[in-house]
Amino acid sequence: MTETLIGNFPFVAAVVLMGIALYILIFRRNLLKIVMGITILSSSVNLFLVTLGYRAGGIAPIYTDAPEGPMVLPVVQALTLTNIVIAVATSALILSLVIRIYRHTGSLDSKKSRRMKG
Amino acid sequence: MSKIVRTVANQLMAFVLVFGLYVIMHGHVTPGGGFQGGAIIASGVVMLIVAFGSGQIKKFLRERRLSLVESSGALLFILVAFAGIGTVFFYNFLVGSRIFGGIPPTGSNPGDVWTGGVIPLMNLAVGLKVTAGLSAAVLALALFSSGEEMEE
Amino acid sequence: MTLIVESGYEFWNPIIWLIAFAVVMVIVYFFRRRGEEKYKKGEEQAQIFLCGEEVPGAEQRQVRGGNAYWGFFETLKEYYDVIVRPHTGIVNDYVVWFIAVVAISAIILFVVELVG
Amino acid sequence: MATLIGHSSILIIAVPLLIAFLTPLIGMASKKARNAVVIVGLAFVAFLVFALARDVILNGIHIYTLGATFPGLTIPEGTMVPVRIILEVDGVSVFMGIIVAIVSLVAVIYSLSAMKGETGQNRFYTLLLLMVGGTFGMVFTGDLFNLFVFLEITSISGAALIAFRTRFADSQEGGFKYIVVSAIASLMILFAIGLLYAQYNLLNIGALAAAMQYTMLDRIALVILISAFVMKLGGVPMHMWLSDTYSVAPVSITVLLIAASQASMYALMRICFTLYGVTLDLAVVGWIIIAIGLLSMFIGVTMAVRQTDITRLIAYNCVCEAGFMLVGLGVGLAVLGDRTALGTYGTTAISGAIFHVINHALFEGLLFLVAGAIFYRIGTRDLNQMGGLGHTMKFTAMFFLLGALASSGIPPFNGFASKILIYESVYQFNPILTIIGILVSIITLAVFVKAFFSAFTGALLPKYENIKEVPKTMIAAMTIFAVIIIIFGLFPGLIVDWMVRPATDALVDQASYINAIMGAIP
Repeated sequence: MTETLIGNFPFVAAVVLMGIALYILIFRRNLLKIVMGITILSSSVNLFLVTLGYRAGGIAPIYTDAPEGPMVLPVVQALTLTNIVIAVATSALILSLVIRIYRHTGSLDSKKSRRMKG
Repeated sequence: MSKIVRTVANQLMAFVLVFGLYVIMHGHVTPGGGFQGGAIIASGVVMLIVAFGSGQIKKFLRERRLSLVESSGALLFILVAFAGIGTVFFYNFLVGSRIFGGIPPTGSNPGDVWTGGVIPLMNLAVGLKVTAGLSAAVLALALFSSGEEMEE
Repeated sequence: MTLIVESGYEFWNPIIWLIAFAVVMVIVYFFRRRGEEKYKKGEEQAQIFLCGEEVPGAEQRQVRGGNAYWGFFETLKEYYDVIVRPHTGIVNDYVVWFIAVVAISAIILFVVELVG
Repeated sequence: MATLIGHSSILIIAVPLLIAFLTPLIGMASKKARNAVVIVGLAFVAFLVFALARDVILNGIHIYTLGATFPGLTIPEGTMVPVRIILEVDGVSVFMGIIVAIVSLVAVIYSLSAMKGETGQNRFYTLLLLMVGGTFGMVFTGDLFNLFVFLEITSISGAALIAFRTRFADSQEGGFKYIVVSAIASLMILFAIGLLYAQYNLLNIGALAAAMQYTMLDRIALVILISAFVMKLGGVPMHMWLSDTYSVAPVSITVLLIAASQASMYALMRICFTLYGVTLDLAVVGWIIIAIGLLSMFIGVTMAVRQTDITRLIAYNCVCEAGFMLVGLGVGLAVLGDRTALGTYGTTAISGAIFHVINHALFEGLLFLVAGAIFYRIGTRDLNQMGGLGHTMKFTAMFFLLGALASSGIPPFNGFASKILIYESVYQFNPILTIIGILVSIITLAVFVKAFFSAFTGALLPKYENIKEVPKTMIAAMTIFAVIIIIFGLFPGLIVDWMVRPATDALVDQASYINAIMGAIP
């Protein structure tokens, strides 16, 4: 039991992070905290992806100082990097929008920034 | 910030730039690449903003220049991709040629930069774009929070 | 030329529909021509008549969009009370709905798997 | 010409991106040159899309492997599975491509005068072209991760465009809601892609479909993927962001957002029909989609009736129309395993849904452009403030009427042609669905009667006496949509035979999609 838990610890961590992120996104009304929630969600997905890429006994695909042996195809690492780049763009955009909303409404509460409803 | 901080930030910026460029140009042989190197340089810009204040930095990091660099980085990337269209889009046409055309050696070696074909060029393009883009974003956010606007 | 949409049940051809429409319009025109021809433009018979009262201006006369279908909304008041309440406009609630749909459809899928 | 068509699938994605990064450089020199380059570039892309469509319908699936030594090399020597990014264009993809091509061209023509007074137009066109390239990428790619990347490109540029007019507070709020919802949807999609990669070590849709086992993890991935894409296309109960964002974006962007939503609809079709295919619990998943569709139809249209904001009213109508497509697709999916039912009414339901996708983009696009024209002239979207605009804005009123009639499914316009396909096929599956559909169509007409009545009819209000017709380029943009609506309405048979049937056959035919990637491997 403990061994499987330790072996699967990164997956557990990813799920816990996702839970935290969804908790924030549901219950926190502060717009900045929503941005944090999205960033944490993104990190949890990144952690999940990187964990998938672990191959026991594989060698990192870097030719410099590489020992002999089978190299790992770095697909998930590429996916993770792409997702990090996208997450940076997303959070920069959301932050600028939050600042503009703050300028217009003078509040960071998502309950207050609902001109449109119904 | 105090004079000490400003002086140190000034001196450190040179090292940040060198390290960022190193990460960009060695992206195909060591961990790193265009985005990572660009982010390092942009973090140097953040350091300058913290030390000198966004109003001071705005004077020499003009938005027009930044967007010019950003566009040309993206343009370089996509043009390199287009250059392979004689065979297939994104085709690595530089492999085996004089420029970046070496075959990477296996085994224990210090790393050969002169390999990778178009990948170093693309790293350079991405590095330019990310440097300019992230600096502009950070600068815009800093200006926003101090109540100024970036000029259009 | 296949101008017909087959639905496997019936068919739909707008050309036939247009021909039928044109025939109906001809008949309508025929009836219309038999009517009175006294109407003249620009005279007082083209004006609005409100029991001799003074006609209000355009601003007051216009029926606004918000007032349309008053009876419809009055009849369906209970339905609309229920249906408008979830449209809160708060971004957190949108996330709740997404997670709810994921959860409900996952439960349906697994229940069907266990039963079937 | 043959080489051009051979490379056309990547050119359609890459040329908008290339122009996107050229526009800031050209725009610094001359505004007119920039506008000309954007329009010529998109016209060239539209030409390529039509050439590719002809080629795909005549010669079958078009494969393009990025970075390989020749485009058809999907599986390089020494590997058993496709490793590179592969674009796979079949009948459905190219059908969606045609929609994006038409819509993007119209959006740019409309923007020329609609966005004239705004600052930062260089950035506007860059973002617009990025969004067009992203949408093209979403419909052409054959790779799940690539789909995610293009989805994100579309979402980020879309959110920036929604919030483009920074002086409006509600635009900022709409952009915020859009990017939050999109970011969550696409991160969950990436999580689902990770679940699939964990089991099969594959990302290519065709290769994954060949290996699909439908295990427990696959079910979780399926649920997440369906929910996320339904959220992106605005199905009830995840539709609230749609009315908030469509109503506040510049209308030329709203039209593109419709195209992006339809690209999500395409992704949903791909996931259900091609990626999972017959391994699904067809009836259950089909009924889940039908249920979402029914809710979307009913709640969408009843919410639309009570709106007093004209763009919001049309946005809720979009939700309702998306419901029609979901019902058609759900019925087609529910009978996918049953050859006889699929032959008698299943394919017709799918055809109706696919035909409705393009009709939806056309008439909702036209309605939004009209709403934008009204806003351009009188500066408000509130129906309570309007009245008698038909006296001065005659063309606009005509276009609104045309779009409204087409949307309500009044013959002889195009909405009727696709709705009758859905009604009659769905009737044989379950008559109640058709009855609800016709009821919803009637309420849709009521919605537009209200909007038309309060905006265009009545006496001319004194405050709008000096309102003129909108500029010629905006009229031209609306005319393009109107002409296509009339053509589609008058000759639905030709459109169904030439475009919709090939798309339906390609969607149902999972085996040839897999074979195009995997070669002759059984």
